[in-house]
This record gives sequence, C-alpha cells and structure tokens, in this order.
Amino acid sequence: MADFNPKIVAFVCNWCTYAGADLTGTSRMKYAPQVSIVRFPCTGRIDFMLLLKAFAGGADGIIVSGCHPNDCHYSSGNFHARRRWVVFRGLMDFLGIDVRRVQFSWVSAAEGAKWAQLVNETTDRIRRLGPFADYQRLRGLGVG
Amino acid sequence: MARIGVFICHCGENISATVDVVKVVAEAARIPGVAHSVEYKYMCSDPGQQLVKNAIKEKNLTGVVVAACSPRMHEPTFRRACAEAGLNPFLCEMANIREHCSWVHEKGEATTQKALDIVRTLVAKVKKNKALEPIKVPVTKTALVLGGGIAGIQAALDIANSGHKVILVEKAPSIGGHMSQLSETFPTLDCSQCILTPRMVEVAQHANITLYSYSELESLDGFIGNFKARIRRKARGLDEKLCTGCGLCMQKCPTRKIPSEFDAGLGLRPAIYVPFPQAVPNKPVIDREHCTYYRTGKCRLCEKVCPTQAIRFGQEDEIVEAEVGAVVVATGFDIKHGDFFPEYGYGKHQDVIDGLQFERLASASGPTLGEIRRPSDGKVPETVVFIACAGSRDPAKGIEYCSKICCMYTAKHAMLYRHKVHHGKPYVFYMDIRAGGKMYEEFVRRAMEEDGVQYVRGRVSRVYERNGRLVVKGVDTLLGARPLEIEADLVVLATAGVANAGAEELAQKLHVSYDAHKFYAEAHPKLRPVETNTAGIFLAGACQAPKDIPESVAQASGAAAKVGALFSQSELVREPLIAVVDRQAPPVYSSCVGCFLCQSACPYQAIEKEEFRGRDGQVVKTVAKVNPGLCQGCGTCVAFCRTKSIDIQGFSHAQVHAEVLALLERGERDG
Amino acid sequence: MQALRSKARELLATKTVQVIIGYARGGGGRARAVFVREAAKADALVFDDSCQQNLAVYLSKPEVRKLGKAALVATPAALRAILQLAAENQIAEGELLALAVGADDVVPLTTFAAIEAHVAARDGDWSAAEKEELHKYEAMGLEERRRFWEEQFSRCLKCYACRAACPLCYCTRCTVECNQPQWIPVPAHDLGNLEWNVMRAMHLAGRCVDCGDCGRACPVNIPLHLLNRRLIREVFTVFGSRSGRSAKGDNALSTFKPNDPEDFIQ
Amino acid sequence: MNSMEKDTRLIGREALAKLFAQWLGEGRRILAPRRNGDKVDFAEVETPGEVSLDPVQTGQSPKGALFPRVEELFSFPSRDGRVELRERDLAALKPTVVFGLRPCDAAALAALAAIFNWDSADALFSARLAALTTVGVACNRCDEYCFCTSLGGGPGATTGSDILLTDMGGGEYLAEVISEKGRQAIQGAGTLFQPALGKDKESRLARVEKAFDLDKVKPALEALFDDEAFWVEQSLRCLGCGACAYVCPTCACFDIQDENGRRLRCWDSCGFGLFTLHTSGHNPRPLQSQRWRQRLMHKFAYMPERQSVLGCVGCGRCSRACPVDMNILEHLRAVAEAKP
Repeated sequence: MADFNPKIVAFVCNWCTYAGADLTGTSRMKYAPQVSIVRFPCTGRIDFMLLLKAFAGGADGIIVSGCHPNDCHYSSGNFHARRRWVVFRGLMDFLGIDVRRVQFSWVSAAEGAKWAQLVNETTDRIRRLGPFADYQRLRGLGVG
Repeated sequence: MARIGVFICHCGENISATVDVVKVVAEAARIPGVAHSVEYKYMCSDPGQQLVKNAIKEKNLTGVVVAACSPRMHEPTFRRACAEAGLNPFLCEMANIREHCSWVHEKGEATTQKALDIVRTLVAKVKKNKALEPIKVPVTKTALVLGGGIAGIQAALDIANSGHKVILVEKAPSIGGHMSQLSETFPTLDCSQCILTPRMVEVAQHANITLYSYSELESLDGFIGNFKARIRRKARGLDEKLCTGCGLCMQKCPTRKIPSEFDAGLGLRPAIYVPFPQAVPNKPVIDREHCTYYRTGKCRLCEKVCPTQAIRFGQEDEIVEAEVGAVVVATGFDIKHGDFFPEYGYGKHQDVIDGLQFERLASASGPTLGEIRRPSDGKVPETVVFIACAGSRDPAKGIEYCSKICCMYTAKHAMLYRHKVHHGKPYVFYMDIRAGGKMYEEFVRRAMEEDGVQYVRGRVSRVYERNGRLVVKGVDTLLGARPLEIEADLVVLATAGVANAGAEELAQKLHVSYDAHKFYAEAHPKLRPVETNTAGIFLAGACQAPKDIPESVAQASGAAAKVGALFSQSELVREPLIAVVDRQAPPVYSSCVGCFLCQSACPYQAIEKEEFRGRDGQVVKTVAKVNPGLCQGCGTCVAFCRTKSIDIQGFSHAQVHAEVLALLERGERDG
Repeated sequence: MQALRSKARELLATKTVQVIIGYARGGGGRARAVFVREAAKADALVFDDSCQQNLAVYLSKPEVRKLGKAALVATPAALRAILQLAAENQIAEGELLALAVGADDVVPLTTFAAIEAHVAARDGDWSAAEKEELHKYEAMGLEERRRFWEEQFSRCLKCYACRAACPLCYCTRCTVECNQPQWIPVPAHDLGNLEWNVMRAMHLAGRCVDCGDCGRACPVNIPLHLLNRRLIREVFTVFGSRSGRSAKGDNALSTFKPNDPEDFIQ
Repeated sequence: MNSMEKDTRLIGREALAKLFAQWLGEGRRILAPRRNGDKVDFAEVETPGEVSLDPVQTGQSPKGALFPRVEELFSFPSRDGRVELRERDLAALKPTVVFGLRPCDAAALAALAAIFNWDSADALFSARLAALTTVGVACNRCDEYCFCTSLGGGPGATTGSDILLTDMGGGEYLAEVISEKGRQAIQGAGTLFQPALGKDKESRLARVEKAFDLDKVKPALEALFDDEAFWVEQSLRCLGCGACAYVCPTCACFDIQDENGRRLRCWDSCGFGLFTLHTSGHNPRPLQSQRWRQRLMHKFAYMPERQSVLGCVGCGRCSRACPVDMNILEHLRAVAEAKP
C-alpha cells in the first residue's frame, strides 16, 4: 500500500481551520498533497450528506475540522456539528463502515503546525487502510 | 452556458516555484464552461486587476476564478475589481493555490495536479454562484452601555460627547464600579475618587445620557443597528423624582448593622442606603432583605421622616423598553473570594483579607477613615504580608491566566501601608513582577527601594494562626529555596480577577461568546479587540479580561469610537452571505414543513415564523423565515434542514455539492 | 375492547370528536387502520396484539385531517409520536385526543400534558429480546456487519414504504426528492439505497419514537428499525435525551451542551 | 402464437435438474423463486434444488428480468468537454430462463410489452424479451389475495408461458410446451421427458373463486371518476408508498436519471406525490386519494382502452405487500358494486 495515494477531502470552517491551513502555508510547513480543502462558513454548515457524496465520488478519507469549543465564530456551530458527528459515527460503525476513514478535528487559526500534522497523520492512516474499495464498488452495483 | 474566466497568479515565484502555472492554465482552459484562462506574475497588482477587468468586458464572462492566495487575503480585492468591471462581485471566487498548495508542497506533478484540482473545484462552484446584492439595514443612533464602572462611564461619555444618545445601565444603586472603591491609583498615587467622581457627575448631568442605575438588562433582541433592549429597573422603594438625597432616612433607619458591599464587608450600612456619599445618583435604595418593614411588616420609620414623602414601599420592578443601535458591554469583573484559599486561611482568619478590602482600609472614606487597622481588633498591624498571585497563574486552581493588575496594586498597597505606618514591615511574596506599563516598573522599584518593601520571590504554602499572630510559611527561591516563616498581623491576598457571577447568563442574553473563564470573547484577539462576534456589540474593560484603569479607559474609548463609526452611517450595508428559506407559489408557499427544529440550532435567534393565510383569512401554513438582519451566515440551520428548504447564499447546496463532485472528478477520469 | 367501543360511541355521539382513528380487523388476521365517523360503526374497532401500526402517521395526511378532530387509538409508540409531532409544531393542543387502551379500560388523554404523564409513568427500557436483537448485530465484526447491510440494502426497492409508514416522516419534500442538487440518487441501485437509508436514519436521529413501523412496512424485510434503534441508544447514552417524551422537547441534534463528549475529535 | 397441436409430456425432478444443467450449458441464466430468509424471490439459480415453489407467490414479481429496477439505456462519457455516445450492446444480453413463474406472472408479460412497445418499440425491453424463455408452474394453491379468475386468467392458464409445468405429485411435473421458444428450450432433451399418457392437470389446480364481475369495473370507474368522496373513503388508509407498484408484475412507470455519464431507467410509481409534480410547482394529483384513483383507473380503464389489455393479472402481490393492508380485491369489488 506504500505507493497508494489516497484521495482525501477536507471539509473545514472558514474562520479557524481554513485560516489555520493558511498559516501552515505562510509558515511554509510541508504536508502531504493528497488533501483538498472545501471551505464552509462553519462546521455547523457541513451536511453529513456531503461526506457521503465525497465517499461516493471516490474519496478514501475525509477530514472535518473547525474551531475549538468556545472558539466558534458563530458561538455554537461547532457544538451542533459535534453532536451530528457523534450520531453519524455511530451509524457508520453500525453499518460496518470503518470510522477511521473520517477524522474529526479542531484546528484553530493559530495551529498551522497542527493542520500539517493532522493531514500527514490522516494521510498515513488512510494509506494503511487502503482504497475505500468497498464503498467505491457500490457505484457500479445494482444496475441491470 | 457559463463563461468562466480563470486567472492564475504566479505571485512572483511564490506559486510558480512549485506549481507549473503554464500547465494549470492549459488544463483549466479545457474545463467545461471555462471561456478564458490566463496567467500573470502578480494578479493583485493594478495591471493584474486590469487583466481581470478587461477580460470580463471583452470575453463577456459570467464568473471569475482567481487562482492565487487565500481568499482571506485578496477576495475583497478581486471582488471589487469584478464589480468595477460590471460583474456582480459575488460571481468571483478565489482558488487558494498558494497557502493551501504551492507553499505547503514540494515542486512536482502532484502539486501542480492539486493546484488544478483546486481550480476545477472553484470553477464548479462559481458556475453555481448567484449574483447577490448587499443587505441594507437602518441604524438607530442610540447606544446601550451595560455597566457603570470606569469603562462604562468612559464609553458613555465618549459616545454622548460625539452627539449620540446613550442609555447607561448599572446594576448597583450607584455608578462608579470598582474604581470608586479604590483608595489611590498606581502609578501616580492620586486619589481614585477625586478623579472618578467628576466623571460620574458628568454622566448624571449629560443631556445625551439616560442613566438607569439599580437596573439590569432583561433581554436583548434584534441585530446591529436595530436592537430592542428590555431593561429591568429594580424597585428602589422610593420616588426618585421626589427624593432630594437629604439622607434623613438613612440616619433614622433602625437596621444599621448590615455589612457594606462598598466597604467589601469591612464597614456597616443601614437598610435604606446609598453605597457611598458621592454616589450617582445620590438616591437611596431600600434593601428589602434586611429592611424591618419588609421582614416584619412594621417600622416605616423612613417613610415618616422623609420630608418629601418619597418612600414607596409598594413599588415594583419596572421594565423599560428601548431601541438601540449598538451595545457596549462594560460589566467589569470580580475577584475570587470565599473558601477558594483554605491554605491561606481566607474566610477563617479575620485578618487575612483581599486586595479590595485593603483598598477600603487605606481609603480616607473607608471604615477606618484611611488608617490601616486590622479587622479583628482594630490594631495597627506591625507586619503585613502581601501575597501576589493568590489563585492566578495556578492551573491547580483552574486559573491559568495572570490577573495582570495584582503586581501593581500589591506594590501600591505595600507602599501605602508604609506611608501610613512608618515603622511597619511590609513583605510581598511574588512569583514574577509584571510591571509593563508607563512608569510601572519605576513604581515597583520605588516600593522596593524608597519605601523599603521586602520582596520575597517565592510562593506561600500556608498561613495559620499561632499565639494570636498569623504565621506565613513560604519559601525564598532567590536564597536557595530557603524555607521562610514570617509572623504577620495582617495578610493581604492579591486574589485572582475573575468574571462576574452573572457573566455567562448575560452573554447568553447578548448572544456573545465567552472563554473558558467566562470572560467575553473579542472578535479577534489582535485586530478586533473591542468587538464581539455579534455585530453591533462591543466590549470595554475587565469583562473581557482583567485590566487596569488606563487600559479599561482606552478600550472604552475604542468601543465608543466603533459605536461612533457605526452611527455615522444612516444605513448599514452587510454582505448577503446569509441563510434564506425557500418560497414557492401557493398553495405550496414553501417546501419548509415548519418543524422549527432549526430555531434552536440558530445561535442568533434569526429564525422567525411566517404565516400564510388563505382567502378566508385562515392560516394555511406556518413556515420558517430568516431575519436577514440577525442571520450571521453560519449555516447551521442549512445542514440541519431535512427538506433542504434553507439554503445559504455563498455556500449554497448547489455550490458545495458541485465543489465536492468536481474535487473528485480527476479520480473519475483516471478510473 | 368493549370499553374502547363504548368510549368511541360516546365521543362520536357527543360530537367531542368527528373521527376515531383506530384498528379494525383486516385480511389474514392482520389489523388495519379504520376511520370511524358514526357511533353506530364503533363496533368495527378492535384492539389486540395485532394492532401495531403507529396510527399517528395519519395525523399528517391531509385527507384525514379534513375529517375533523380525531380521537386516536394509541399504542405507547403512537403516544410518543404525538408528543414528538407536537414538539415539531405539526399538531397543536386540542386538535386531537389520544385513547390509551389498557387491559380492560381505555384512558382518554385530552392534553399533551396528560400524554406526557401517561408516557412517563409507563416509560421503560427495551425488552431483553429487543436488546438482544441489537446486540446480535453489534457483536458482529465490522466487515461482517458491512456485508450484512450491503446485502440488505441491495434488496431495497426505494418504494419508500418505510418513509410512508413513519409518523415522523411528514416532510412534504424529502431530501431524496431534492434534485438541485440531486442529493441522493433516485435509482434503487446499491449506492442510492445506502445513501437513502443513511439519510433517513440520520434525519430520524433524536426524533424517532421507536415504533418499528419502518421495518414492519418494508416489503423486502430490511430490519430498518435497527438503524434507528442504534441511534436512539447513541442519543440517549451520549446526550441523555429521548424523543417523544415531551410536547416541547428540544431536538437532540439542534441543541448541545458545551461539555458534550468529543473523545473522537483530534 | 401459432396454432400447434398440444404438446404435453411428463418430467421428473432428476430430469429437471439435467434440463437446468443443459440451459446453463447453453449460456442461459436461470431465474427462479429462491428463499432468502423469510422471503422467496426470483434470483439466479443453478439447480432445481435451489428453487422454492412452496409459497403461493414470490414477494416480488419476475418483471425485473425484462424491466430491471435500474438499467442503463446508454452512456455518454465525456472527456475534455467532448461527449461520446455509447449505445447499449443488446447482443450481450444474456439469454434467460425464468423458471417457476405463476400463470398470472406469465400473463403479465403481455401487459408489460403492451406498455413498452405501445407507440414505438422499446429496443432494450424487446431485446430482453426476445432473450427470455418462461417456464411457468401452475398453481396448486392459492390464498385470499388471489383473483386471477376474476380477470380472465386461471391457476393453470398457459398465456405467456413458453412451457407450463404442473406439479402432479410424486416428484412429477406435467409439462405443456406452448411456444416455439419453449420447444427450443427443450431441444435435444427429449429423453428427459416421458409421455403424459392422459394425465390431466385440472385436478391438481387451485380453486380461485371469481370475486367480482369484471365487465362492471370499467364503466363503474368511468362513472366514479369525479366522485371525490368515494376515492377519499377508499384510500384513507393508504400511505402513498410505492410497495404495491414495485411488487406488481405489470406496473411499468419509470423515471429517467442521468448519473456519471450514464442514462438510467429506474422504477417509479404513480403513488408518489412527486410523480406528477410539475416544474412550476403545480401538482395535478396532490392528494393520495387522487393517486389511488389513478392506480385503479390506469390498470382497469386506461390500459384496456389504449392497449387492449388489463393492467392487472390478479396475482395479489400488492395486497400482500401493503403495509396498511390495502387489498385491491376489496377495492375492485367496491368499484363494481358502487352506485355513483
């Protein structure tokens, strides 16, 4: 699996993690290039359906990241998101989907290094887990 | 058919050093819907912007993607350029190929490919962008200032002096706050009351200021420029218009042994009282908890002696409603009391006191008329130990932060003690001396060098009583961690500054965020230090974090300037990146089913009910509606809505969906 | 049953309600919903163990609402559904009354408060068999569970019987019907089926009243109620909240506590 | 079907297994009722041992063999903005034997074909039909939901079957070879069959009583069209799911969806509120009562009128599958007996 380049989508909030990833850039810290970022105003905006869309589209792993508790730009969007992810993870696991494919994180605007580390660790983990073939295979099934 | 222009910036070499810009330009040109794809050395420069503007006109573009730095950097620049060229600015998106790509990856195919992925994603998004118009809301040019301490006073005066109406709300019977309790102020040692009371009087007399003392905010609704405040005016028990403040009632009141809040419990007051002689307004309140009449139904002595018949026992709280355009929160702080310091015997030994109590002992208007006498027996203490960082910088106590003001006031206390008790021996236990500020370091030096205050660098482990004296057990870390025992007559703790008890409740009424210690959170720790995340609500003073007087005053003036800037506009223009609930023709009206679960998810109470009525006037459907003035655009409601009836402009379902699909398109083709 | 019939007769005769939504004998020993509007027809009503359908589902149906004020023969799950529908602004106080049928009596519950008290007094845990059913799947390995559900969902016809039978699926436009963008593929292929079923379970998290009608309605016997059960337990153990207990209850997923657990967040 | 003399033989269980092997050897796939948990449905099998003929009916009809739940009509992959059109390779469709379908299901094929080949022939459907051979099994048993006889069918009817088997007991099936396709299916397998020698299937067939007078239904429906109260009353219980349509052997409504460069045809149902929703937001059939009316009208009035075939074969699947016990037989009786 060492040469497997996973596709990872990162759903991040504008105010903390997006800015944190900007800081990673301005600090010239390097990280694995397999991650692509989609910007949202807040983790509260991130619909669980988008995670399904990303997997269906071929993502092998997903990062969801926003402001630390009490740091939310909108005061509580991340708290709502946190509850949503508790439930979502419970459901994924019950359906036999490896929850390690989705990494939730809080990365503040000041944590450029944490962002780089998060991306690298997640990339490594997904690389070890291999392609999300079980999910991607579903796209072709059930059509006569 | 979309006609998207893609403008790829080299950013000097910042991007082109690791990304093959020419290749990205060529590949981007092949994305369906892209009508124009070019590169430029510095897209944000004037010629670069001109490139965008010309292309919009010449190629008749319907959308623009600038692949360059972070949108947090130059999105406003390029949106403005688009607007100048006649393209709605919200049809412009930035593809962040610098911070998120060229700067964080090595030169190579993968990095170029990622840059292209990002461009493709934003092209997919911008194809779904809609032209948006800014939202305009009117501004009520009255400010609400919460808290009548020095910060609130300063903010109120500054706003009032710039010609705007101010409503100042203070929960205590008088304005003045903690500053009115102080004896003298560092580093100049001028009398606190002497510099404060003229300001208090100015507030009372200012034509633009309405003062509601002994009042609290009941609720705040609305949004920037258009708040509606409900203020509870607690019943004073008298008619303020009739009361002349003669003080006869206070003299005659039979219940006199109530610990005075103003004197930090060291003095006594009657049940009908003003907190201190210079109070503004100088009108008493009846303390119903202690008043004989309220407790037993008999007495009414004050009523009998009042020369103007101003006493009103039956008075009830009154709710005043006010429309305001901005709010300055200046509710101040408190210090740690009680059993927080069992190891120091605080609350157990009368002669272990806190800093505010020492202020009252040292104040000429205090219970000892300015003589330093210890509370237990009134003796002048021969030895006084001051303990700095009592609670502060102590993770074990849950307070990691520095309370900031204690180093300075402890030096002042020791100095004042020495000035009043010339033979007295003051000791200060400290961790570090933090004396950053104009003339501050000099002030501390003076305490040490001119006033002979003994500074001991080390922490105190225990304070206990032995033969009528207080034994302070500590360690002197500058003398090889030598254990140290000092017998003291009085111990003064510089207890940690903490948020007010009601801070959290108030924050929820205001919908402002706060930190783990319940201090209110500024919108940005460096660049927006006087704003909260709720537009139109500003911070001043120690409600944000412990601050000394000059800092509080400076921040108050800063907040007042922000209010002034807001009030200089007759209407506000806001970015239209807000949520909207879908509307359709009758009989559907909206796909919203009116479950209103979004209401509790909204941090801003921005979701209202809208009723649709049939021809017979009966309500046929009740659905959600977003108040565009209140919505801040977080989109939590959007993700929560099962019928997808709420969407958020700028990050719409169609936009983010297209982005996710486009991001993964490459895999599709490869596979 | 006699108590139920006489109560129904009384309610209709006195015009307290215009319709009794109850159960009648159906085909093959099954019970079926019946809408009794005349006192004389009250004898059609039955109540026994075959009466499992959550009749609260009809409270959202326009043709049924048009019949006027209803008395609803309510199983415990139906009572919970009524409360949840009230909490979600779908029914208002006084629009209906619930008939809680006991061993040999029938208790008319005329207010939401009365329903809340009735539900609270009888609220219990899942039966051993119900717990065992959930446990059976949780005890499987991850891969075994994935295969199990993949096979189950491969049979899904997307007939939406689960949605139609669910009293909480009252949305007039379901996410699956949103096509700009198309959130969930319309065709009943394996991916579309997975997304549909994940979406439904997520949208019922913190709302499901555990009647089990989704699983019962499924014409291809997918045990859909297990998905909801799993999330009911998650919501209860993690957030301490249970849906269908209060007419004013806040939804677990649109509220929060600052100290909600987050051990899974890095 | 061309007229031919009646070809009736006997085949035993073991011979049947050989016949299955022969079909597989010829490259055909065999779809037959197979048990999966507590449901029996059509699925690929290789031996008669896998076939389960115990239930009166399978849960779902065999229509998926001709009209799958989801099928690709053609694809249009795009690259760099250029779109390529790829037709479906009809020659690649696998010849299929549907084994064990009941006479009602076999009769339903005519209704399906009438829809798909109504004004212009549906190429994919027709290709699937051409590659399909039906080996029916007559009904020994029926249940309260069966009403084929009310619609002109019967438990031993041969319409639509290429071969019809009747279980004669003792491991023997009476085989009626009905069509040319049937004859081809047993070509070269002559030794597997015995002569029938006067055996008659009639005694083995289930008794399905006539439940209503079909002749009354169409005129009654037409008279009832505007009787809103009647339809509301009839459909109060109905929840508007698609279970009835999706288990029905004749329901042929479909939706067209484009996905990832593929044009897909998938099942749809007139019972769904969205089915008739216009882009404007107007919905000509906003209420379930109207949609229930549509279901009956389409099967018993519109199809006989336009395609000269009933849209129902009386298999009773919809009634068995309905989560709220809507029994179509009762509703048809109510229609036939209604006094508008």
